[in-house]
Amino acid sequence: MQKKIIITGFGGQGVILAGRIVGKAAAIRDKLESSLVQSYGPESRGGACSVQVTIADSQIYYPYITIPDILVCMSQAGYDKYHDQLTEHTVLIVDQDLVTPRDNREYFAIPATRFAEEMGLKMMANIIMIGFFVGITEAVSLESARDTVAESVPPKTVETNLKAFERGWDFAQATLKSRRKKAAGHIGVVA
Amino acid sequence: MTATSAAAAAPALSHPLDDLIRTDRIPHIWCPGCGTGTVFSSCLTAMKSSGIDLQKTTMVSGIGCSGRGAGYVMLDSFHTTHGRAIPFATGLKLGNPELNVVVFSGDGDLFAIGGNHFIHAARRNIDMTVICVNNLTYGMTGGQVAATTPHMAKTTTTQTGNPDSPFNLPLLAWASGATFVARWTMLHTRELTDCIQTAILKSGFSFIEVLAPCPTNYGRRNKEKTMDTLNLYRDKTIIRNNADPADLDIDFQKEVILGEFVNKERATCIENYDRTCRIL
Amino acid sequence: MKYWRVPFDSDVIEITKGNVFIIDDRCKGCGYCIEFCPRSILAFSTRFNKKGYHPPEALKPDECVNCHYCEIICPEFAIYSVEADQQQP
Amino acid sequence: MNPAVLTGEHYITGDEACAEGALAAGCRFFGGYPITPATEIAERMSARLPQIGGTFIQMEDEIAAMASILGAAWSGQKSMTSTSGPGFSLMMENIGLGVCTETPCVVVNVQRGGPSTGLPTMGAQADMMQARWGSHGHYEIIALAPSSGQEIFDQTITAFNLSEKYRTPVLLMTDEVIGHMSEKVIIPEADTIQTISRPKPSGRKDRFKLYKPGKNGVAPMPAAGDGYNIHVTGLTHDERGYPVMSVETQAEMMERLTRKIQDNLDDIIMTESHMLEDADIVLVSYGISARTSLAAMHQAREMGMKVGLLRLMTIWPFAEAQIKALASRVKGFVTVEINLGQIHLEVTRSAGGQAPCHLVGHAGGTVITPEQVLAKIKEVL
Repeated sequence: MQKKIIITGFGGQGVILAGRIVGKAAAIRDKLESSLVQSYGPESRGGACSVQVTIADSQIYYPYITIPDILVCMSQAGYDKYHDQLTEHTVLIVDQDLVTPRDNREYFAIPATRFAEEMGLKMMANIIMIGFFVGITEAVSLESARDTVAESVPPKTVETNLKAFERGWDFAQATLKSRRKKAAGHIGVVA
Repeated sequence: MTATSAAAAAPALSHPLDDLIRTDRIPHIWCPGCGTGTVFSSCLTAMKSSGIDLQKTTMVSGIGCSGRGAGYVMLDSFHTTHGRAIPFATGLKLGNPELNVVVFSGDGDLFAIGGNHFIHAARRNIDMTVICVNNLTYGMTGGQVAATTPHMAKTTTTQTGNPDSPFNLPLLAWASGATFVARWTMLHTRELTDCIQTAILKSGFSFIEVLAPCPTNYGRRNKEKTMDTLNLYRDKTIIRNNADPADLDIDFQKEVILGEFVNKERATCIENYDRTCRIL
Repeated sequence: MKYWRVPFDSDVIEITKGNVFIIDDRCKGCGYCIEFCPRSILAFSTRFNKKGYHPPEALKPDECVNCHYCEIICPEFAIYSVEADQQQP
Repeated sequence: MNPAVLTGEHYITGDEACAEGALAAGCRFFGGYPITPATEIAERMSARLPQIGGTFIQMEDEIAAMASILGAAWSGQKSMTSTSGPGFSLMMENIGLGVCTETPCVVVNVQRGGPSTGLPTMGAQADMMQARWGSHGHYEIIALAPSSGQEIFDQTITAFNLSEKYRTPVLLMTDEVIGHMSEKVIIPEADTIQTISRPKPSGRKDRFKLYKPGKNGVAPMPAAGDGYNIHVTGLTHDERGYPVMSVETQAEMMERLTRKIQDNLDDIIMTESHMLEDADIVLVSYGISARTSLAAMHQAREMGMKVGLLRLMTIWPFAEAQIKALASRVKGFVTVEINLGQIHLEVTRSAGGQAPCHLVGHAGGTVITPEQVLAKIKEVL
């Protein structure tokens, strides 16, 4: 088993932290192997930023990803960069207010940044996205992800971050439910 | 060997400092008339008289004539790379704060190639005593212009005169945050010894500049015989403790101010580190 | 003899006596001890040491006051004095 | 629990693993200077050292950082610094002093693209020859090259152990990729971690000779303040440590410095063999490129090609004997490294013309892909 995950965005969104939480949840809590490599420009804020997380049940030799199994995009630039590397099997997840996919392939969308703003802290968009990502892909287990969020954020913000995580997770459940209905022939709202 | 007193014609003469020097390496390499030996002797006397634990006392030198000091002292001693005596000594001191650390080196070593290290050690107030033998030139390499060479002085790399101006070392030390700053000449041996003792016993970064002749490579090119230099030290210096560091330029056409200029209290690097960083 | 300073009570203070010792082979003949001896009791000798220098000798040994200045100005650890009633250890 | 050893499973970067390895090895002094991509080592050490009775200092430059760790080593501490290319260049002067004065310490170089300022945030493996010969004069040096976060932790401990055992600076040559890569790192129980400390002298202090070799060719080492009145100099010196400017003393000193490494190659050189038994083509690689090579090797095996990997964990002294032994029975070597041919030259030299040697190299800034290695394997088989 090997899952190759790329999370992209711009600096300051917490993309690297999101990747670390996913990788750590897999490696430490789910007892799998995981490697994380990142790329970033010289700027601390605003530049393109991406993190590549490989999760596997055996030793990972080469930590870089050319064809992702899961691509999470929190910026249009990030989407554009990896667009050509998507296959029909790639699960695409986007922040719907920041990314407009260019083709008709299926994807999962969440207004993560908008939710975060509603919750009063824009910088929690990454945690909402992790909740959504875990709900959609089950790349790491729910408990592992939640516990890793709790230990990865400042102690005073654990509660609000866990709420953010739940918000993303719940939105994933709603999304999947409506997809199942749709697949079963019902008419519903696709988020 | 000759004793001038018949009563004391003992076969083995023993200098009072012989217990602190590696006698098997004496005579040392310093030229006849070089002032470094006197400053070195003064430093050893001060170490002894200060009453500090000599087993816990180390001397660190850089490269150059006075940099050889470390090689003659019968203590733990380190002869490092050019300019790096102070950062090496910083590691020694921080690695074992019980050590008394004396840096004994020259003006070229401490203030040209090692200038950056000097100002930072002073800024941090590392508890060490830095003794700079200032002979106004690079003696070991044959007398090139130094960061301390007077304007218009002749050296092998400024044969028509030094176009640049020298550092005022006490001013630099004061501005960098040294808690003890003094200047003497090697002729003012008693004052120098007392001063080194004060500096060794004082916690914090202490700096003593000692003017010393380099007859071979500086005096010779600047028409200054060895005894001329010492006469300048005697006739053209004035002792003014607590003088304004800005007034301490060395110009023997006028008068050169000697004395203890700064003696203040400030938390040392280790004290500040313990207080700031060792919070569990 | 040039004095740097003359104490006001120089007439009355008791002056110690000293013996000067010279370690010939350490000397490099700079002459500092000779030049700056406050009693001017030293002079270059005529003998050569191993390195070919003329070490100093005490011309007027009885006039040594054991001030140690020769000892502390000497860059070579080549000369020192001890109090006259003390024997060299 | 020993607070210096964070026993447990961690998901941390290679740089962080390096700091933890140093602390587990007993390092209690770090003198450093910030530089991408090594800064995280200094940051971690600055936070951790004062908690466990150690000392961190950010010096004014890398020259001072290197000098300070030598000083700290002679104060009796295990000491370390970390840097990248430009800082590594500045440290060369005092690495030489460390070699000459037989001072144990560890220098970590998290390599980035060069020359000069190069590619600060992007990896390379192009300082390998600088590690060997960067300081002036002829000398022996020990350099290790880890390939993963776990191995950075383990090899940092090994680096300290070798430096203490052989009284010499040891270089840990990582790179930006593994320095910044996060992986699972398992830190064992403190009492299961083997650490070596420099042997202390015994016997009469006045007869002690600072550089008189002991059993393994290495002299015991006192600290300043121990009462041995040692003299340590970067000048050519005799067994007492006294400078002696003579051809004979130079030869004796060089013999001593060289022998202690050359006579202990089996103890110092570590390699890892993958499928070498029947290999026609042997990949030779280290650091991040060894992982690329391992991926390529498995792909090649799946395609029926007999490819093996010799992973160099010790770079210097070079695994010459291992290469030589393989050279007589393989069809070729392919060295994989992020430079334009450095260790490749050593492989070529060691193979002694018995097998053709090829390079999959890169100018730096990114890793070599398994596909590139595979292409070369197909080309030469």
